[in-house]
Amino acid sequence: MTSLTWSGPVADRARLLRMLQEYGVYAALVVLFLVAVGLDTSFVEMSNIRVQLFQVAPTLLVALGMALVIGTEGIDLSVGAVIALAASVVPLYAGYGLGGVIAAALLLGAASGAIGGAMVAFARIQPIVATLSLMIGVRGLAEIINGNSAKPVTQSGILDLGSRNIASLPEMAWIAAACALLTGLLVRRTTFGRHLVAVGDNRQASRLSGLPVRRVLMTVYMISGVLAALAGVLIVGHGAEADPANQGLNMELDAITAVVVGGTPLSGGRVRVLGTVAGALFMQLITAVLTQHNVHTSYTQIVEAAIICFAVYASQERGTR
Amino acid sequence: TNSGNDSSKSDAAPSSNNTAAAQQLATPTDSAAGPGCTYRTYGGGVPKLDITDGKTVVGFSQSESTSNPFRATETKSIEAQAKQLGVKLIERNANADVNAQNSQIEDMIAQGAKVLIVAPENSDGLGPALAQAKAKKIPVLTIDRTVTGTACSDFIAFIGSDFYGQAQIAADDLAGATGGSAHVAILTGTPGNNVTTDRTKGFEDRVKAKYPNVKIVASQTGNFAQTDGQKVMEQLLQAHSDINAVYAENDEMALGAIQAIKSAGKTPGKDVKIVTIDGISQMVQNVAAGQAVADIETNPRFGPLAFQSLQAFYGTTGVQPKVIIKDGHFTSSNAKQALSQGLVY
Amino acid sequence: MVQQDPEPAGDPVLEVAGVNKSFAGVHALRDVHFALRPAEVHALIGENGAGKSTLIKVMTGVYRPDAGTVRLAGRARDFRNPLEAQAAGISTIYQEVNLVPLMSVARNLHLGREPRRFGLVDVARMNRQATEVLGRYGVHVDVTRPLRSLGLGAQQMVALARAVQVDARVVIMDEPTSSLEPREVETLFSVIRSLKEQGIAVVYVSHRLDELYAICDRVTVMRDGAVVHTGPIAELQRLRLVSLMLGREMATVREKGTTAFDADRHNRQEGRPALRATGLTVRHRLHGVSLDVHPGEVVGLGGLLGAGRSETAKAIVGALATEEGEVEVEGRPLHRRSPAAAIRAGVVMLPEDRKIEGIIPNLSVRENISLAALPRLSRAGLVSQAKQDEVVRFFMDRLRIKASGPDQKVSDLSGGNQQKVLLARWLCLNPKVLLLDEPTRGIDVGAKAEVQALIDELAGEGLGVLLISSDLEELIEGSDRVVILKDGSVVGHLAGEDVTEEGLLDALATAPEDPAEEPAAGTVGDSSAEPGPAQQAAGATDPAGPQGPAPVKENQR
Amino acid sequence: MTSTAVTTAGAATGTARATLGERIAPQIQRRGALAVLVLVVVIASATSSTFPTWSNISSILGNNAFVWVLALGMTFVIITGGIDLSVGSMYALGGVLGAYGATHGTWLAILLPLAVGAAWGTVQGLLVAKARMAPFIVTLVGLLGLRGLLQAVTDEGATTYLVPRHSHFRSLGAGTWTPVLIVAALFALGALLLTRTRFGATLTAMGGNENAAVLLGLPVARAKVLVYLLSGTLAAAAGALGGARLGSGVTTIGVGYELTAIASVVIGGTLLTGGSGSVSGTVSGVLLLAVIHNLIDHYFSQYGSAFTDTVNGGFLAVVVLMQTLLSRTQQLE
Ligand SMILES: Nc1ncnc2c1ncn2[C@@H]1O[C@H](COP(=O)(O)OP(=O)(O)OP(=O)(O)O)[C@@H](O)[C@H]1O
Ligand SMILES: Nc1ncnc2c1ncn2[C@@H]1O[C@H](COP(=O)(O)OP(=O)(O)OP(=O)(O)O)[C@@H](O)[C@H]1O
Ligand SMILES: [Mg+2]
Ligand SMILES: [Mg+2]
Repeated sequence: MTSLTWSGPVADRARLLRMLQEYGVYAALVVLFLVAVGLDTSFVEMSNIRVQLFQVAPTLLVALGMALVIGTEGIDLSVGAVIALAASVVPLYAGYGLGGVIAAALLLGAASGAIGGAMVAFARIQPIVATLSLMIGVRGLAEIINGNSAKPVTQSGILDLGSRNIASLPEMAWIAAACALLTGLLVRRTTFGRHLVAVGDNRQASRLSGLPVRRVLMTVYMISGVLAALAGVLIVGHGAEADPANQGLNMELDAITAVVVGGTPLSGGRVRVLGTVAGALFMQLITAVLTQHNVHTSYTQIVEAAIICFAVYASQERGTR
Repeated sequence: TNSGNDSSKSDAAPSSNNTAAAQQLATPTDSAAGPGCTYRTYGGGVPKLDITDGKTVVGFSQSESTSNPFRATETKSIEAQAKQLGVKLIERNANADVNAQNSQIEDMIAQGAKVLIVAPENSDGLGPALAQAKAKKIPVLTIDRTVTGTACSDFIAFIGSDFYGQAQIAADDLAGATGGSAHVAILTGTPGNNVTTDRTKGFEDRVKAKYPNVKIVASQTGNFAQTDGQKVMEQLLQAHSDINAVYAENDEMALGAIQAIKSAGKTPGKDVKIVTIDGISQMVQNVAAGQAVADIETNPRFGPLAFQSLQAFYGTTGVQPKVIIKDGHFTSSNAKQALSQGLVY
Repeated sequence: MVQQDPEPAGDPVLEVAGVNKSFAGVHALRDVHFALRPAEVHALIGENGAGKSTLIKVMTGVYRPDAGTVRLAGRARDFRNPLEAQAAGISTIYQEVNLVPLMSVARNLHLGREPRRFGLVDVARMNRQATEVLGRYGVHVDVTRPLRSLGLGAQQMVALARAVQVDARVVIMDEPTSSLEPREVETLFSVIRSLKEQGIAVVYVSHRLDELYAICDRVTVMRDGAVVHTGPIAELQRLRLVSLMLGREMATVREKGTTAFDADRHNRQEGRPALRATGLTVRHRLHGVSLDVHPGEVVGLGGLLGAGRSETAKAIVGALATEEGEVEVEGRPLHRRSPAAAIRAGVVMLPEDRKIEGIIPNLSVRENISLAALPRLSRAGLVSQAKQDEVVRFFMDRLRIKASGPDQKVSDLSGGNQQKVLLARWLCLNPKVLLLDEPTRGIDVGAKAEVQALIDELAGEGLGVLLISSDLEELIEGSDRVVILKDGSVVGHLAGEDVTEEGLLDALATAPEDPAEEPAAGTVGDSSAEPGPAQQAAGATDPAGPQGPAPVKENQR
Repeated sequence: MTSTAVTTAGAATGTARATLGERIAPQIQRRGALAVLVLVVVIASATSSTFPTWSNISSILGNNAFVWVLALGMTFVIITGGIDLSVGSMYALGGVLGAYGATHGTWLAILLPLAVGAAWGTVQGLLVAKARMAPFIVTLVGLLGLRGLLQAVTDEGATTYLVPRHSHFRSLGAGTWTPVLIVAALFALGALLLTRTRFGATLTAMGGNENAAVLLGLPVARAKVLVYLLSGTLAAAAGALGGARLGSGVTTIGVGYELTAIASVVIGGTLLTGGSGSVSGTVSGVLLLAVIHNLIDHYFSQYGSAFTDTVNGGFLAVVVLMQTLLSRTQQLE
C-alpha cells in the first residue's frame, strides 16, 4: 500500500516509541554505567567489573528461565527454593566431584520444575499458586536435607567454579553468557521457541493448531528449574558454603524484575533474552552503586523501586489510540 | 525486603549437648540482692504447680525457623532438659511472624499449657498473647529476647545475653587489634530486628565514647546471611580500598566477609581484621586460625537455666528479673582450647 | 472519482468530514467524508481492510482521527471514549462480538445500566427483563448462565438486543449477520425497520450483498481507506457495486451467480470414506452424531444456531472431549483424541471463533501461517527460515492476504484477512479432510468468492470437506450432501436434487422434537410468564428500556 | 407456523443444555473451597479434642482476622485481572503509622494510615490505568518501595512506636469479637459492592474482557484506579488495626502476606485471569488456610520448622489441586 503519503510525522513518532521500547534498556544500562563511573572512576577497574559479574551471574541464570516461563504467560516463584535445594545437596555429593554435584543438583531442579509444570500443564493450576506451594515446600525440603546448619564446602572443583577466572572474567559469567546464548537460539531458531511464544499468546488457539501445549509447558518449567539449580551450585561455589535457609531468598523477585525491566511483557507471547541480560546487569549496577556509596537500606530500596518503575515504563508497549 | 526469614542468630553445628560444659557456662552472673519473683508474687499470685509431675503441660514458643542453628540448639536444649526432668512439653514455631506467634501461644494455652517459655520474635508485639496468659494466670518466662513490660507481672523474668554489651566488647577487641585507629565496615543484621539495633548501637556508642581514631566508613545490612554479607563486603572493598577492619553482627556475615576479602586478594586477619558475634564452631576455628580477631559468644543453651528458674519460681528462692547468661569470649589465645574442650556449639 | 449523489434531503444526523487515520505503517482512512441522514439505513461496504471498522471506531471514539471532524446533529464532537459516544446517542455493535464471556447473559445485556433499587442492582428484575427481551429475539436461554455457553450466533443477538435498548439517535452495526442464520437475520431486519420507524439512523456493514439490497436505502463504498461512492442503493446494480468495491472494471468482474461454486457437483470417490465419525456424544451437546465424508466431496452441516454444528466439528478433531464415539480417517481409527493427533492424521478444523480459537494475536502473519506446519519446516528442531518464507509467500499471494508484509502483527489485519491467514495455516499442511466452521464469516465478496472457489478446487483435488455455514446459499450451492443437525442429533440427510433451501427448512421444521425439550418448556414458560410487570418495571426505572424493545414486540406479533 | 416451531426449537436448544452439570458447575466452582473447608473441619473436630474448643477457635480468629482483610482487597484487584503485591508491605507500614499516630490521639491513628494507604493505592492505580503498566510490576515496586519507606520512618527499624497503654485505639484490636465483627462487616460490604453495584459489575466485566468493557462504554480507567485505591486503603487499615492489637508498630511484620492473600483468593475460586470470583469464596479460602495452619502446627510442630514448611507447601498444593479439579467445567480450556 502507498502508506507513505500523509503518514509521515505519525510514523516518525511511532518509530521513535518503538526505538525506545526496543533499545531503552540498553540505553539505560549505558547511562547508568557512565553515571557510576562519573561518581567514582575506580568503577571501571577490572576488579570491580569482575565483582559485578560474579554477583550477577546467578541472577541472570535464574532470570533466563524466568523469561521463558513468563513467555508462556506463567510465572515461577519456586526458583529461590530450588536454589536452596541445589545448595542442600552440594555437600552430600561433594565426594563425587564437580560432575556428581552438578548432575545431582540439576536433576533435582528438573524434578521440581516437572512438578510445577505438571500442576500448570495438566491440572491447569494457576502458575503463581502452583509455584507458590513449591516455593514453600521445596525450601522446607532443602532445610530437612541439609539439617539445621550451613555447611562449609571445601571441595576444590566446586570452589574453583565459583572463583576462577577465564580470560580475566569469572567462569560463572562465562557459564551464564553461554546459557543466555543458548536460550536466545532456543527462542529465535527452534520450533520449541515458536511453540512457547504461541502458547503464551493464545493457549486455546495453539491447542487447536495441534501444538503440544502441555509438553511445552512442562519443558519450560523444567528448564527454569534446571537453570535455578545451576545458579544454586554457582552460589555455593562462590560462597564456599551451603546455606539452604538463606540462599536464594527473594531470588524470584530479582529474576522477575530483571526480566520485565528487560522488556518482556508479563502477558506472555514474547521473550526478550538479550533484554533480560541487560535487565539483570542494570539491576546489579544499581545495587552496586548504592551499596558502594553506603546509601541507607531504606533509600536503596526506595531508589531501586523508583528506577524499576521508570525503566519498565520506558520500555513498555503502548497501544495505538 | 525479606526481613522475616532471616536467622537472627548464627548458624552452626547442631550439637546442642547439655553437657557439663554447657551447664557451667549457663550460670546467672547477675545475682542482685532482693527477693526473686515467685508464684506467690507473680501477677498477684498464681496457682502452685509441680512442672515435673508429668501432667502439667509446659508450652514452648520458638520465634524462628530451626534451620537456623542458634534456634536449633536452643530448642534442642529446652527439649532435652524437659525430657530429663520428665516435663510434658508442647511447642510451636512462629517462623519469624509475630501474628503467628501470638496465635500459637494462645493455641498452646487452648491445648492446656499451664506454664509458658517464650522466645519472642519481637520485643513489642506479643501484647495479645501475654495479656491472655495473664488473664488465665499462666506465668510466662521469656528467653533470648526481652519483651516490653514489667517483670513478675507481665512475665516472670528474662534470661539471655546482653546484645548491647556484646557489641561493646566487640568494639574493644577491634580497637585493640588495630591499635586504636582503623577504617571499619559494619555488616549489620536485618533492619528492624531488636538484635540488630542493640548490636549496632552498642558498637557505635563504644567507638564514639572511647576510640576517636576508629572511623566507621560504611554500615550496610547483610541480613544476618552469609551470601548477603559476602556480596556487600565485595562491593565495599571495591569502593573503600582503605577498609582494614570489619565488625560483623553475626558469624554468618563474617564468614561471607572472609570470602569477599580473600577474593579481593587480601588476607583476612592480616590486611583486614574481623570481629564478630555468636561463637559458632566454624567461626571460632577461623579465630583459632588467626583469620579473625575475636568472636563473642551468644549462648543458646537455655534448657537447664530455664527449668531451673521455673523450679525456683515455684519454690521459695524465686527468680531475678534479669538473668544474663554468661557468654564465652573467644580470641586467638583461648579459641583452640575452647574448641578442644567442646565449649563451642 | 468520488461521485456525489444529489444534495442530501434533510441535514445529516451524523457526519464525518476529511477524516484521516493511520496505524503504524498502515494508512487505514484517507480523507473520508460520510453523511448519515435521520431514519435512513446506510450500507457501508468494501473489501476486507477497506477501513469500514476503522471508520466506525473513529465515529464512536475508540480511535481518534489524525485529522478531520465528526459532527453529531450538526455539532462538532471529539469523543474521547465509547462512553461519551454512547451518551451522545451513538449505539454500536462492533465487529466480532464484544461482550464479556464469563458474565451472565443478563449481566451482559444490562452492563452499565442495571436496574437499581435503593442504589443496589436489582438482580431479580434484571434477569426477568433479560429473559423477556431476549425472548423477542428468539434466544430462549437461562439468562443466568455465562454468555460463553451460548453460540456465537446467540451472542450476537444479545449484542444486538443490548445495542438497540439504549435510546440512540444512531445505531451502528458492523457485520451483525456474520454468524446469524436466516431466521435470525429476519429478526434483525424487523428490528432495523422498527428503528427506522422511530427516525433512528442505522449504519449497516455487511459483506452479504443481497442483505444490503433487502434492507438498505443508501450505500457508501470504501476502498483502501477512501470513499469511492455514495448514493441510493436502488440505483446501483450488483455488478457495479462489486466492481466499485474491488476497483476493477465491470467487464473483468465476471458474474458467477451469488456464490463462486460452479453448479455441477464434484465427483465423489466412492469406497472408503476419508472421514467417518460414528456416535459422537458430548454431554448436553451432542447425542450420537454420525457422519462420513468421502474424498472429493463437500458435505454440508445444516442446522439452526446452537444445533451443535461447531460442537460436532470440535468433537471430530478432539478439541471437545467426547463420552462416546469413534472417528476413522481412511479406515484407520483415531485412538488418541486430540487436535494434534487429528492433524497428524490429516484432519484439520478452521474454528468458528477466529479471535479466541484462531489467531495468535501478537505473532506476525508469517508465524501465524507457519505455526502448525513448523515441524515440517524444520530440521532437528531448528526452523528453516528459507522454507518457511517460501511457504508463507506462496499462500499470501495465493489467498491475496492484504498486509503490510509477512511481519505485520496478525491482530492488526482486518477481520477478513485474519480469516485468510487461518485458512493458509491449514492449507500448508495439505490435509486429507478439511472441517470449515463458518469459513466465509466476515469475508468480502472478492475473498469470499476466492475461498469458495478454493473449496471447490480442493474438493476437486480429492480433499474431503465438511462445511458449516449459516449462509444458506453457500451451504446449498457449496455442498454435495447436507447433514442436518438439531439439538445435537442428526435429524436428516439431503442429497443430490433435494439439496435446496426448501428441503433444508422443511427437514428442520418437520424434525422430531427430542426429549431435551421438556425442561426447556419450563424455562420458556416461567421466563415469559409475566411480561406485564416486567414491562412496567422497565418503564419505571430504565428510560432506555422501552424505546428499544417496544416496537420490536409490535412487529413480532 | 414454522416460526413458532423454530422458536420452540431454540428454546429447547437453550435450556436443554442448561441442565444439571453446567448449572451447578459454577456453583461448585464458587463453593469448592467451602466444601474442602467443611471436610477439613469435620475431620479435625473428630480427631482432635482441642480443635473445636472456643479458646482455640478464638485464637485462630482473633489473631488472623485483620490479615484476612488483605485477601478481601486482593479479591477485587484479582477480579479485574490485576494483582497487588504491595499489600504485605502496606500492612506493615499501616501498623507503624497507626502506632505512631496513636501517640498523637486515636483519630490520627486511624486517619494517617488510611490517608497513606489511599494515596499510594491511587498512585498505583494511576500507573496501571493511565500509564498502562503491568499491575505486577507496579505493585512489585510498591512491595519494595513501601518497605524502604518503612525503614526510613523508623530510622532503619531502630525506633519502635508503641501504642499508649490507655489509648482508645488499642480497644479496636482487642479481644476476639471486635476484630471478627469489624472484619465480618468489611467482607459483607465487600460482597455487596461486588455483586450489587455497577462498580462491582464494571470490575468483573473489565476482568473478563477489558476491550469489550471499554467498547461497552464502562468507566474502566476510573474503576481501575479505584480498585487499587481500595486495596491499598484496606491493607493500610488492616495494618493499623493489627498494630492496635499488638500495641506497637512492628516493622518486620507482613512479609509474604501478599502471597498468602493471593493463595486464599485463588483457593476461594476467583480466577487469577480475572472476570469471575466471589467474596464468599475468599472467606472460605482464608478460613481454610488458617485452619490448615492451625492443624499443621498442632500435629507437626515437634518435628521442627523445616518439616512443617514442607507439609505446609504440600498441603497448599493439595488444596489448590482439589479446588481446581472441583471447579473444572465441561468447557474446553
Ligand atoms: N489497531 C490497528 N493497528 C494497525 N493497523 C490496523 C489496526 N486496525 C486496523 N488496521 C488496518 O487498517 C485497515 C482497515 O482495517 P478495518 O478493520 O477497518 O477493515 P474492514 O473494512 O473492517 O475489513 P473487514 O471487512 O475485514 O472487517 C486494515 O488494513 C488493517 O490492517
Ligand atoms: N438461539 C440459541 N438459544 C439457546 N442457546 C443457544 C442458541 N444459539 C446457540 N446456543 C448455545 O450455543 C451452543 C452451541 O452453539 P454452536 O455455535 O456450537 O452451535 P452451532 O450449530 O455451531 O451454531 P453456530 O451457528 O453458532 O455455529 C449451545 O451450548 C447452546 O447453548
Ligand atoms: Mg471490519
Ligand atoms: Mg458454531
